[in-house]
Amino acid sequence: MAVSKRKRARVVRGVQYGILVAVVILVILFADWGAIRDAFFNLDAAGTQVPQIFTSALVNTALYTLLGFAFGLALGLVLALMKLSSVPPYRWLATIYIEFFRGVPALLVFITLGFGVPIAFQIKFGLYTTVMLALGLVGAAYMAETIRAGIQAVPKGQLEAARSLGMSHGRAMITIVIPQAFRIILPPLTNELILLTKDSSLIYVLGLAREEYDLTKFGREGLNETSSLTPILLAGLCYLIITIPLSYLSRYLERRTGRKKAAADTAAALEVKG
Amino acid sequence: MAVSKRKRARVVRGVQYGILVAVVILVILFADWGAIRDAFFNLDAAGTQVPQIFTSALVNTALYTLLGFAFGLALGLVLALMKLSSVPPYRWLATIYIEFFRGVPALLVFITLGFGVPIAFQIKFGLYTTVMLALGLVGAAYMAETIRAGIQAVPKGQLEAARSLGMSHGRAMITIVIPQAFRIILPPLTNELILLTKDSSLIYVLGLAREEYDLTKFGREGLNETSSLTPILLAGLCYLIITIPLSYLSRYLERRTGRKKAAADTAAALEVKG
Amino acid sequence: MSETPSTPAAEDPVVRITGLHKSFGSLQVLRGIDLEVRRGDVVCIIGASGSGKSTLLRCVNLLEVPDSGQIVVHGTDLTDPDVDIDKARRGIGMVFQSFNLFSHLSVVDNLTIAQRKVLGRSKAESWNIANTNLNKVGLGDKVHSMPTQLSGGQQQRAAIARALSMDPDVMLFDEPTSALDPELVGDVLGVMRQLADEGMTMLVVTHEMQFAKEVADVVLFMDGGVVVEQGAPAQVIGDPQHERTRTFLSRVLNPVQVEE
Amino acid sequence: MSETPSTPAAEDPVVRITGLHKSFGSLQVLRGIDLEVRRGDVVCIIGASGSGKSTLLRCVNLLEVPDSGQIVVHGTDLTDPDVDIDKARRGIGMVFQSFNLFSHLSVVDNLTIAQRKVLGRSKAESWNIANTNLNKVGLGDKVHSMPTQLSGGQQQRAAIARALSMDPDVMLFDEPTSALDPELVGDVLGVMRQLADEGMTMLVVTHEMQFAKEVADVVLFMDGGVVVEQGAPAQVIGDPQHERTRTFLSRVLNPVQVEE
Amino acid sequence: FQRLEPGAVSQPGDPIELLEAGQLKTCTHLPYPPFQSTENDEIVGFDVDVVDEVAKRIGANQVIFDTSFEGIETGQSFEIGDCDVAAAGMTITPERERVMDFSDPYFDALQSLLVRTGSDISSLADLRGKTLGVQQGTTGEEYATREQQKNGYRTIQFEDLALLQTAVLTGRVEAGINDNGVLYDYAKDNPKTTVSAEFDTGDRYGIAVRKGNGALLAKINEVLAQIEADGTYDQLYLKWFGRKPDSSDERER
Ligand SMILES: Nc1ncnc2c1ncn2[C@@H]1O[C@H](COP(=O)(O)OP(=O)(O)OP(=O)(O)O)[C@@H](O)[C@H]1O
Ligand SMILES: Nc1ncnc2c1ncn2[C@@H]1O[C@H](COP(=O)(O)OP(=O)(O)OP(=O)(O)O)[C@@H](O)[C@H]1O
Ligand SMILES: [Mg+2]
Ligand SMILES: [Mg+2]
Repeated sequence: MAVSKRKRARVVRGVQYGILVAVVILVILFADWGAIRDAFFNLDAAGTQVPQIFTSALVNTALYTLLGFAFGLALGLVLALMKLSSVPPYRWLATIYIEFFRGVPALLVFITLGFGVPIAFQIKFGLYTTVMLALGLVGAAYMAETIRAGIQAVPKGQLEAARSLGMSHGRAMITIVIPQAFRIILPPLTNELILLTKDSSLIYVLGLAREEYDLTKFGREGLNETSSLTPILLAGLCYLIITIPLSYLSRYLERRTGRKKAAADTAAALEVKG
Repeated sequence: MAVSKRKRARVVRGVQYGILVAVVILVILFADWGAIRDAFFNLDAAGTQVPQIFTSALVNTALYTLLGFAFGLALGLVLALMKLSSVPPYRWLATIYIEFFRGVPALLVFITLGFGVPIAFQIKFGLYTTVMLALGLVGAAYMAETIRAGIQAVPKGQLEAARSLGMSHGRAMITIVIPQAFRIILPPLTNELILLTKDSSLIYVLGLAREEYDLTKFGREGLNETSSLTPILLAGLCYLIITIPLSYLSRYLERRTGRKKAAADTAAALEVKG
Repeated sequence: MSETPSTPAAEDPVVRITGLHKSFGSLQVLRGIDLEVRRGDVVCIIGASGSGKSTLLRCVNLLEVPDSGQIVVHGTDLTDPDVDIDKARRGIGMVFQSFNLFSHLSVVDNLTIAQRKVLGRSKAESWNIANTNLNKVGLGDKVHSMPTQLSGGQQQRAAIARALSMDPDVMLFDEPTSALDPELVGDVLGVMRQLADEGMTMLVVTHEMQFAKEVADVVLFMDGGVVVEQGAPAQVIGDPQHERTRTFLSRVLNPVQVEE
Repeated sequence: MSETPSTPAAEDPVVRITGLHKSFGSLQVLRGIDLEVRRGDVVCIIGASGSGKSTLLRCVNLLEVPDSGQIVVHGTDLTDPDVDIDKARRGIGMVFQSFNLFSHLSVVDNLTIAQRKVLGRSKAESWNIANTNLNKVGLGDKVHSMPTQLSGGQQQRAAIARALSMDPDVMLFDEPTSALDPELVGDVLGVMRQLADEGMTMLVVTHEMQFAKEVADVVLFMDGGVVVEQGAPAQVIGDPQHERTRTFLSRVLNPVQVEE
Repeated sequence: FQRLEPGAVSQPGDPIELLEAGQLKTCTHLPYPPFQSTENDEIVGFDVDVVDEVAKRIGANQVIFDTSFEGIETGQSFEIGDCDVAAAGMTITPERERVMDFSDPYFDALQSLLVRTGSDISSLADLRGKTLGVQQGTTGEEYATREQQKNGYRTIQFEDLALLQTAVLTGRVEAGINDNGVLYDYAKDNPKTTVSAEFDTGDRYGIAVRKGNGALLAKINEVLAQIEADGTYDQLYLKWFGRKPDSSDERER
């Protein structure tokens, strides 16, 4: 297709580059670079943040996220099995749970869990427990659907083949279906870890001591202290340190799963020649 | 498979029901029902919220979300086309944008946009513009990937068939590929509308006048005034009024797309008999 | 659990189906099937798409549960609610159109896992048996390959070897070559022919008329959920008695001649 | 834009390919193809999977851009960088293995959209032509169906009708029946035979040896990106000269006989 | 969008320039009863009434804008042109004076401790090894941080007053520190909590304007003096705190 209408293609490309250059020039002229530098790249402000943002805030964000992820994964697995259960009340409960937590902002869940539940049940959780529960409850709703979809995505033929070899349903699930489901859900699960990392920015509503600050809280606090946006920008970059590698990992895993099929096709094509 | 081991199956099911009943009983005994009723189902507190929560807060949340969605969709389409562009700088810009906004919490984006950009560029947006930009910038990153995937999910053969009939690349995209891509992305786009609805709960950080309150801000205010969680619960239910129908719509659209393939298979099977 | 009667009398059929009915919702797929397969027989089932061939085969190892009728395999009545179906299935090997090798396990693990977990064989023993069967189907050099590294034809042969490793009394094949490129069909049919020659009892759903003609002892033509015609291949394929059989065969055997 | 020379001399070949090379990365798929197709000829291309048959066909309407060599169709050199390829493609009909009907358009819209948008025909005229061609392929009653409501065989016939509606000088078929159930193959081959009888120039990649034998004027056997053998069907299929051709044919024609 | 106009520097007596003619835009952070809170869908409170007096005398309507307290106290709300004045129960501090200009003090604030009823905590010293809730950006937080070393407690920071108060109620923190006015108001409605201590930290509330807006500032000071003199101030005080101010001399000190 590349051969056709060379000239027209050249013109089109020229116009595209033109627009790009025009936009860049406009931004350069329009923006107040001094103010931008002061606001976003204020070295003094950055100085007051480093190294705590790495040694404390980044670590806390990762820790909170992992706590929530672990609890959410466990609860999500239970919910997924409930949704696939043959007992209707379990399916109903799981469906209600999932619909509810997928439909309501995490912020409301955090407030309810941090302040409402202690009032209602007259119990008190430590911060880590609260964070684990709050992030986990939200994450579980997403992971439940992922896990369920993963189990159902294993071709029915795999279960049938296992059964036809004399395996019981339970054994076939454990030795054949769930290991394959796990590979299928690894990429979306990684994506849910990213979502939880971002949702962890909301735990400030639970109330935090200085050494418990996560990245967002730390950045906002820095904004107050320095009146510069640099701390917020730093916090944002710290999130990217976590989320971008995860997102590449997720895509890598996805590609690897996809490539297997391609490999099979190639092998089939080769056999003829060999 | 249902025939095998009837008795064992009956025992397993009995145990499952038993667990369910035990959990229900535990919850009944454990919870402080008076406090729960006061906290969650406080009619007085509800009374002070209704009808404004419906006539104002719910409407505002829907409005903010739609503003953000509209802007995000437009920007997302541009980004998707940039990512598919043959001009490398466009692809790079789109990739950087998408990676950044997918990796950073919406809260940070809102704070930056609400406080940072006005200072840096010495310009000020009205509330609606700010909300549209803030939600739209976040949503665009998600929608860009969805739209790009949708365009790429249209089988290559459709474009090739159109080209082989003598259509130009542009005409083939417009008459054949994009209409089909749109059907493919309708379900995930609906899901992104749900995500934006939930993200709109964060716009309170931009500062809101009373009549501009969204559901979350309204609920939190109610919590302050009534010292009851009922307003938060009410706000949560209002979100569900928006999100649950959308989520069913999304699944319906997805099923409809899926069913078409099934219909084709059936038709093929029938021809032989006829 | 009930007991499987041991070594049934030699003249007993390996598979005996009587009055088998099966519906999916309102769709009657099997409408009274009677069939006996004697030890060592190769029965080929042919018929148009949707005629119920796969459903019949799947009923024979209860992947589909019949609505009514009786299925006795090797002396065990599978439709008895108290039968241990997992145990009964061990005697019935099944080969699917889509191979269904366990995609997360290597070829040899595919062959040994059920031997070990279901029959309780030792690792060494199951490995030996797996090796023997892989050599038999010409895949002695693919022991450690993953299924995705095999061509469709190789996958299907591995699937046959997997079923054989459980020492089945009867093997069921559901269009084992339909998903293969034309040139890979031959290898799989070759393995099946060899199995038949060795005296395996086989029930084969197939579109390969040449194979049916040459290998089958009995050919069965199904249409609309009933067996329309049944007999030696020379008779059913060579000289069909029923109009429906003739139409089907002419379509399948001479696709080019069919007119608009 | 360059001009397409009008009405080339009658003795000119409709398609002339010289020294065609094509690689994908380091994989040389076509390694010097020369081919002439005369008006009204039916050329069948056979060969093993991966031998480059599809790539050759796709080069003929520039769905793949050749690395070197010349492709002249109906007097237009497609490899000339200044040629209006969209215009040249109108004269070349292509039928794909996977049908590729536009899935969001009804059958008649599939047939009329390019007529209207590319040839600028009126709605009425394009509709008339669509109807004529649908009747020709036996789908006169499916005008308003959506592609998903058709069987594979019907979809493929609609795709042929769609290509015909552009009044092509030559039709390319890439394994038009490989994706079909065996029983649906006949209808499509019937339509193709009829087209050949009407004098359409056709280039057909196929595994249907029966069709090649009966309908082709020339059969071409490809292997490893070159044409190994070429001639009348009786010669190439009936009495192949090359070892590679013989091996391929024996595998395809007698799958059962192939040994382990 | 509109381009930000930083706002000209003005002197006392210059004409008062408002962001929008006829509107006196007030930034505040809800809720902070009895200074500002929502009642029956209206924002009311002591601060609201005081600023209303100012608005009345410059012929404008007060329009209240609820924004984050950090936005107010860092001066950003002024910089981005959100409001003319900020009245948010805000204590005059040197840090804040660097980014905005304050009126004369209009209220004496004492810091106080909110605890659960029955708790034996009645001073910061009692909190050793325990947790003290503070509201982000308040003078209470500043005070608590200053006294932390000496008394050995942990401070937990909350985004707004309501969350701080609820945290005391649920036991998430042992005590919460904030200005006495708001905490008494809460304890009145929530008998499970009580105010157990007050500290005079010398805090004075002021109304803030954008740095350099001398014309508006002078007008505010003028109005504050007027309502002090004509008794309006005492009336408002009685209305919102249920008693007369202790003595005007003390406030002026
Ligand atoms: N699980 C199922 N649920 C509902 N209908 C089914 C199911 N399995 C099969 N059918 C239907 O039962 C009928 C017979 O199916 P079956 O697979 O037995 O046919 P077949 O003869 O094997 O055809 P083919 O040659 O296409 O494999 C078909 O109409 C099919 O759609
Ligand atoms: N777009 C592509 N990119 C990379 N490799 C390709 C591409 N298209 C085809 N190939 C490779 O080129 C070789 C020839 O492909 P081609 O499709 O022409 O073979 P074929 O003879 O049509 O085979 P088949 O009978 O399987 O259709 C194959 O090895 C194939 O994997
Ligand atoms: Mg079948
Ligand atoms: Mg091909």
